[in-house]
Amino acid sequence: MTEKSGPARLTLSRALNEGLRRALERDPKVLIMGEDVGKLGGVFRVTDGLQKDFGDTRVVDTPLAESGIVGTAIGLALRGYRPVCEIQFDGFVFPATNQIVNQLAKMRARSGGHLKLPVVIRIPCGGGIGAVEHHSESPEAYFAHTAGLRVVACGNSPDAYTMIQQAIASDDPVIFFEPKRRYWERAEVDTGADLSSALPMDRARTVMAGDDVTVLCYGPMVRTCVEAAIAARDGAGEARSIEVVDLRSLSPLDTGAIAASVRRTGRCVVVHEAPVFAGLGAEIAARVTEECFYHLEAPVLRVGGFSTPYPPSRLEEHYLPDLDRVLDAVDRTFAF
Amino acid sequence: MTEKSGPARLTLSRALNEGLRRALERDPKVLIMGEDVGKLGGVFRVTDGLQKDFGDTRVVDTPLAESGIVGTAIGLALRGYRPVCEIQFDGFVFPATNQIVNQLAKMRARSGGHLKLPVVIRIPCGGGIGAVEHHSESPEAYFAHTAGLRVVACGNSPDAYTMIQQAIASDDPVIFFEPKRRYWERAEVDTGADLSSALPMDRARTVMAGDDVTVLCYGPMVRTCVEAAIAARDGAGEARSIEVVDLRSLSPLDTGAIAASVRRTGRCVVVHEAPVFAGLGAEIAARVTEECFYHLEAPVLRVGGFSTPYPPSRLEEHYLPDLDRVLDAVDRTFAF
Amino acid sequence: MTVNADGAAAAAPYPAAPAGPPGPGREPEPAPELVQLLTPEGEPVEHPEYAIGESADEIRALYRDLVLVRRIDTEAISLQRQGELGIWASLLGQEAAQVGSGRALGPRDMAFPTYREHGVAWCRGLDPMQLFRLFRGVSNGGWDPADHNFHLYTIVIGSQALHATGYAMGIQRDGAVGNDPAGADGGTAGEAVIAYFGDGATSQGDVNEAFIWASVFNAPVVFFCQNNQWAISEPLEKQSRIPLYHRARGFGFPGVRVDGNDVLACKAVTRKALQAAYAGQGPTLIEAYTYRMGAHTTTDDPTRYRLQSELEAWKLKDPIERVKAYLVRAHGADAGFFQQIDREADELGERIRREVRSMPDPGPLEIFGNVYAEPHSLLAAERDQYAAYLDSFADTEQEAAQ
Amino acid sequence: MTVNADGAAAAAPYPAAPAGPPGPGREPEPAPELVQLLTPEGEPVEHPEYAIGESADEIRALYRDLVLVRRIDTEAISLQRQGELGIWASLLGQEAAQVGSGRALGPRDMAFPTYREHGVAWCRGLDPMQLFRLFRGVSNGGWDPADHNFHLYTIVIGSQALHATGYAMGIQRDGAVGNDPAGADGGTAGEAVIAYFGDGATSQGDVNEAFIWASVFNAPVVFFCQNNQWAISEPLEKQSRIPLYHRARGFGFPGVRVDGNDVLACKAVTRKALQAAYAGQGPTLIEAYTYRMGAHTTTDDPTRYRLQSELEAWKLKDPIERVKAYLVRAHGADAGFFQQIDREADELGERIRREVRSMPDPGPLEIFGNVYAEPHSLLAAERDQYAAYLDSFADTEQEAAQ
Ligand SMILES: Cc1ncc(C[n+]2csc(CCOP(=O)(O)OP(=O)(O)O)c2C)c(N)n1
Ligand SMILES: Cc1ncc(C[n+]2csc(CCOP(=O)(O)OP(=O)(O)O)c2C)c(N)n1
Ligand SMILES: [Mg+2]
Ligand SMILES: [Mg+2]
Repeated sequence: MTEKSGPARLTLSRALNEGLRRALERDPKVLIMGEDVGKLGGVFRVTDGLQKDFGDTRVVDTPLAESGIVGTAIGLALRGYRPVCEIQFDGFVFPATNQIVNQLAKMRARSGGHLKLPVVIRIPCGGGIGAVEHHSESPEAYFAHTAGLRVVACGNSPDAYTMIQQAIASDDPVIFFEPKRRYWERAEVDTGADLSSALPMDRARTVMAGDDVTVLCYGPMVRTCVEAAIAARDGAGEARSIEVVDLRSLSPLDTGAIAASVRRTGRCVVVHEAPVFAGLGAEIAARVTEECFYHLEAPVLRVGGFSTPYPPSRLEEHYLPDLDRVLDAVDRTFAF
Repeated sequence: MTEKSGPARLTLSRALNEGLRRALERDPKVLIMGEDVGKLGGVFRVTDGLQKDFGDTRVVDTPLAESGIVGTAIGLALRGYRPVCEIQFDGFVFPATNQIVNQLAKMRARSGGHLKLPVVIRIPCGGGIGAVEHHSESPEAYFAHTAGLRVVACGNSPDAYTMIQQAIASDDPVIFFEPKRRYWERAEVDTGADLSSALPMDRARTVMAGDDVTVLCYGPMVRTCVEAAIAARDGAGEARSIEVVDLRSLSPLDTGAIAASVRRTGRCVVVHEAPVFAGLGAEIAARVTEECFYHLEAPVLRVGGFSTPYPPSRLEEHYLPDLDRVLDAVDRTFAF
Repeated sequence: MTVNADGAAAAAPYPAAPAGPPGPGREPEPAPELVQLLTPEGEPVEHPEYAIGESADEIRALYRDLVLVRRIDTEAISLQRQGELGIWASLLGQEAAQVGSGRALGPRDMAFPTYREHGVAWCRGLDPMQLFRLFRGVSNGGWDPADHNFHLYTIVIGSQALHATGYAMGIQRDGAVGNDPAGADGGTAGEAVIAYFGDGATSQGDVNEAFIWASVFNAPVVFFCQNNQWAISEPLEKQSRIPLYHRARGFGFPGVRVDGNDVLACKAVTRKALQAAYAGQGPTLIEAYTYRMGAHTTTDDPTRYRLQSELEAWKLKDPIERVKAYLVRAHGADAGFFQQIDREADELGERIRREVRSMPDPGPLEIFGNVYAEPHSLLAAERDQYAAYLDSFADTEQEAAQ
Repeated sequence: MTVNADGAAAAAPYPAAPAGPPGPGREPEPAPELVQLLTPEGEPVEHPEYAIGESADEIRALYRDLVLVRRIDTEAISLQRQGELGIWASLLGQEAAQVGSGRALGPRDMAFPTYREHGVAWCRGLDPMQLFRLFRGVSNGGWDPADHNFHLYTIVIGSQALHATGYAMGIQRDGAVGNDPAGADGGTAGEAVIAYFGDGATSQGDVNEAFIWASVFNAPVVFFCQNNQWAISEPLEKQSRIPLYHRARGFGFPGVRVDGNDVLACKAVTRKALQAAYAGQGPTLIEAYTYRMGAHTTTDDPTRYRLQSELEAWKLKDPIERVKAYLVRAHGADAGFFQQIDREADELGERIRREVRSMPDPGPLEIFGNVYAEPHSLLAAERDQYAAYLDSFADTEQEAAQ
């Protein structure tokens, strides 16, 4: 048991750590497993101190093999455990694809509903930290396209704290994306608040209200888009009122909330770091267009990565959507 | 050398076989590798007789491991070979995801252009043959979202014959989808025709001209959509003139051809077997909407699989888009 | 593959590495050893570590299992030919490996099959109808693994080896290992897992990762590899140049090769490996050396890749015949006993044919069932849309009918 | 991990399996054998199979390599601290394993490194600047592997083992194996591949699949595992409960453990394995038993997970000191020689600092370069759009300037 609970300004990494701690305390079946999650506390320190407090049968340093991590987590789940797997970096989830896509996602359906697979796969994602290749990927679209999974992304400390607990409490497999370049950003988290009163994990949240255009984003791009909205409001040029919606749930999408906003504003921009081509933004754009066809003043525009591998870090500022590229897209929706 | 060349009515499987044979004849660096591709000729007989004629160092039965198949193919390509890998069924490509997404797709860029990776990965895809689980998947969106790959799908025998040769001749890695339920369908193939005069692999083809609505499709759905178009033209209800475009190239898309058709018809339906959610249809819909916003009379509608695992075969007729579901979507684009 | 006339498969020269002469530092492979308790002729064999421990009744029961699971297989093949099943993966020739290992399991042990373990399913008490639902295309599984401690079939080769290992790690966390096999309960208080896979599967990364996990965590799991000599059209040499049970040496746990056509040896070897697992001694790899006497599945054509003579040689090692001979000779089983089993098989066959033929198709909206444990907005919307779409036809038909 | 004071790592008690007493049929592991030709004190060691074959000049050259690659490493660490590099993976402690194996390679042999093989890169003739481009974030690689037969760095653990094996299969197809090492050319007419990976990597499915492929096809590949005892924070026991070189036994090819801090032993063992490969005898696994004396990378903090005393014990086995001692004692190397090498190292360090600091950033449109070998409509469009977008700022800036 941690002593203190109540409001505190926590980094996103720390908020996850506290959320994991609560989950470990609450349910002895919760396990944490992955590479370097024990003494090291993970390369981002998200699991810092947990092995010390909960022991090495509950916080498990595994052999170096992602398929093994997810595959054995499935087995543990079948035995009644609730494993939370850490994939060290986004690019290293791919060796586990078969276990995630063919096994984890489909096993409940295969069993005709007899089995449940409460496995959480935590993936630090996205760029912006000056890392080498394979450490800055945004693979959410692969999993969003995979039926049987839930896919969520937290964008700030309070969501990190509650959503990781909600993900662990869910009886469905959850791919949980953590915006790695936001790990060190602080925000107020009320660790005393009742989890049951929190916004459900599959609901979007309007983080900034506005009237002229809806900007949809998630994970690391939430802050970028809020900054863009502030600049658009307060900046030198023509003032625009941007509504920023943090999707939080990538599969399923909170279509109701999205459509309600776009119907009101008549314009929509989707922002993510992953390549635009066949990215999640495509789904959002297609769906928004279907649902809001007569309300749209312009096509839904997408801002995201290029159809190239993630570039070396000295070029990543060009690859990653930033305030300017978001505002450029916003401007273009007005030019239609 | 095969003796006969010239026009013949070939099954799609046979057309691929002839195309592979030409490629093996033309370039001693071309290799075929996979599970059961040798004496058995593959479970769909696509490589039938090739090991007998070209020997077991060029047509290689591999150990049972897809990551190994693609990983060693990359090594062979680095040594100057042009491997053509067979993945026995769509669902079995997932163990190879890391080698495809992290290695094959990125290696040329990683090398700054010094390396080329002329590897073809053949994947029989889609449902409709009454198979058990994992044998009816349509994983194209995963690869289309992966920069560095080319993704194509053939829909009929003549395309199968030329496109497999074009894919092998390409210096880029190509994911080559084969519509398994069309393997036994016959069409005229001119095996004497000059490859260089064939339509390039990255170009779409209008397979049926029409004025009222554009239906975009690929692989196994081409025939379904043509049948729908014929029914719409000749059927009992209101006659509709449907233009059916076989995309052939899924990444990159032949955006020019697509947009030209939609601008003319003002309506568009995309059809594929894969789940609609975050499927390739989303990209197409988003892009078409961006490019043709003022021409669209209705949102681009998508027909495809549900957000469920592929169902057991006794239900697949409900899961797979058929003539009625295509026409239903066409009707809905007119109801807007 | 050469097979000696006396059926001693283990003594058959093992295919050498494709290379030339052994180089410096190449260790010669020791002659493979094969645990056998009954010869193909039904003669009991002495073995230093294993012995036939079964009573006459127990052996009769095993014989019954062998005959009945073969009958399930035969019926399935003909039902597939009649179009009642979409496909079938025959276990013909592998009955002893499956019944021997299946009957070695304790009630609390958990089995993770591939797609061919109909004999294990039988031993665990799963109604064969459940299997037919899968192969007919009515379900992708659908039984509750907890009902008989028999997991769902896994079709993607090798994936279940990791599930089994993870499950075994759960057993460890539940404190259900480490019971003393020399103690009062004979080690039966422990729990263990058995993971089935084929010779081809040993090439998958997942199976090797399972070996690593099981070894590092010392998990109570028995890896039971049915080496039926073929992975569809590929002979064993395409997967390994040494005997498969040697693989375990590379991972630091014991490997043993057993005559997979000898139900008593399979049972004894599995039992011992399970007891080691119960007692906290970790994993064992068992290679059951057997033969796939039929096609890979009903869609396969083995004449394209293997010689009839190979099959003929293996027929002499039939897993059922040797038990029959032994029962007659050692336990005086008479024609009446065998007739009774055959009658039971006929009854089973009759029930299978009847029930498979009358098996209803699932309703279309079942596609949307059981994907998620908790409400899912997108799926609910898709379901409603599709239901409305189906209803629109009903309307049309009604209209047409009116 | 216990390390004896005499530095005989091989004699250190190997961590036992996490389980209790060995069960029935558990084979006890043989005492690990370690090939060593120079003790940590620089005394030559007799070995039945391997001998020091190098001339004094050759050993001086190896000494020079060791010192210079360590200097590259030291400079890189401080450049990273100064913000000139994004990250660096130090090879400190692993110089002998890398230089020994790297210098054993023939010019036509192909090396597939991980991300830590700066010493091998040096031996192959790659300009260290190429590595710095990667770790600075200017490139994800960018050199032409054909220039020095040194493939690009691979960051995803284990993936390159399969590439190496495939490349070796290509060598077979080119007819470049099977040359007689006892022949006139001493086997040098052959070609082979060396695949580098770490102890942690042995747990990846891909590495095990590479073992299978190499074994089944008898491919000319040497698997060179630098067991530096740690995979980031995880000690070897998290990957294996038996010595890693035993892994090869499970796949049917030889495994050998060498003192990874002994450059002469590493060279001799690698040379022999290469020659076996040239001669068509297939793969070998070499486990170079060594120690990562630094942090995993510059972002790592090893004090969180390992004891200083362990590092101190390994310092006594420094790969450079023993060669120095041997050169002095056996070959009369004098202060002048060592000073000259140090001067060379200083010059190298100076050049590195200068060139790294002045390394220009790539232009933004390079993002779009070299993704595809053939024209790609989407990429061309994205490139043009982004170029126009960048131009729009130029316009704005110009306007503002006007
Ligand atoms: C990952 C994967 N790749 C390919 C297949 C196709 N396939 C089904 S069975 C089989 C051969 C399996 O051989 P083995 O493991 O020896 O088992 P057996 O069928 O002989 O019982 C193959 C290649 C598959 N099911 N899964
Ligand atoms: C597939 C994959 N998973 C995880 C990582 C993150 N990672 C980088 S290095 C490393 C440890 C590697 O250990 P080892 O193989 O012993 O090599 P060493 O770093 O000690 O040289 C890990 C886990 C990775 N690069 N690739
Ligand atoms: Mg088999
Ligand atoms: Mg290491």
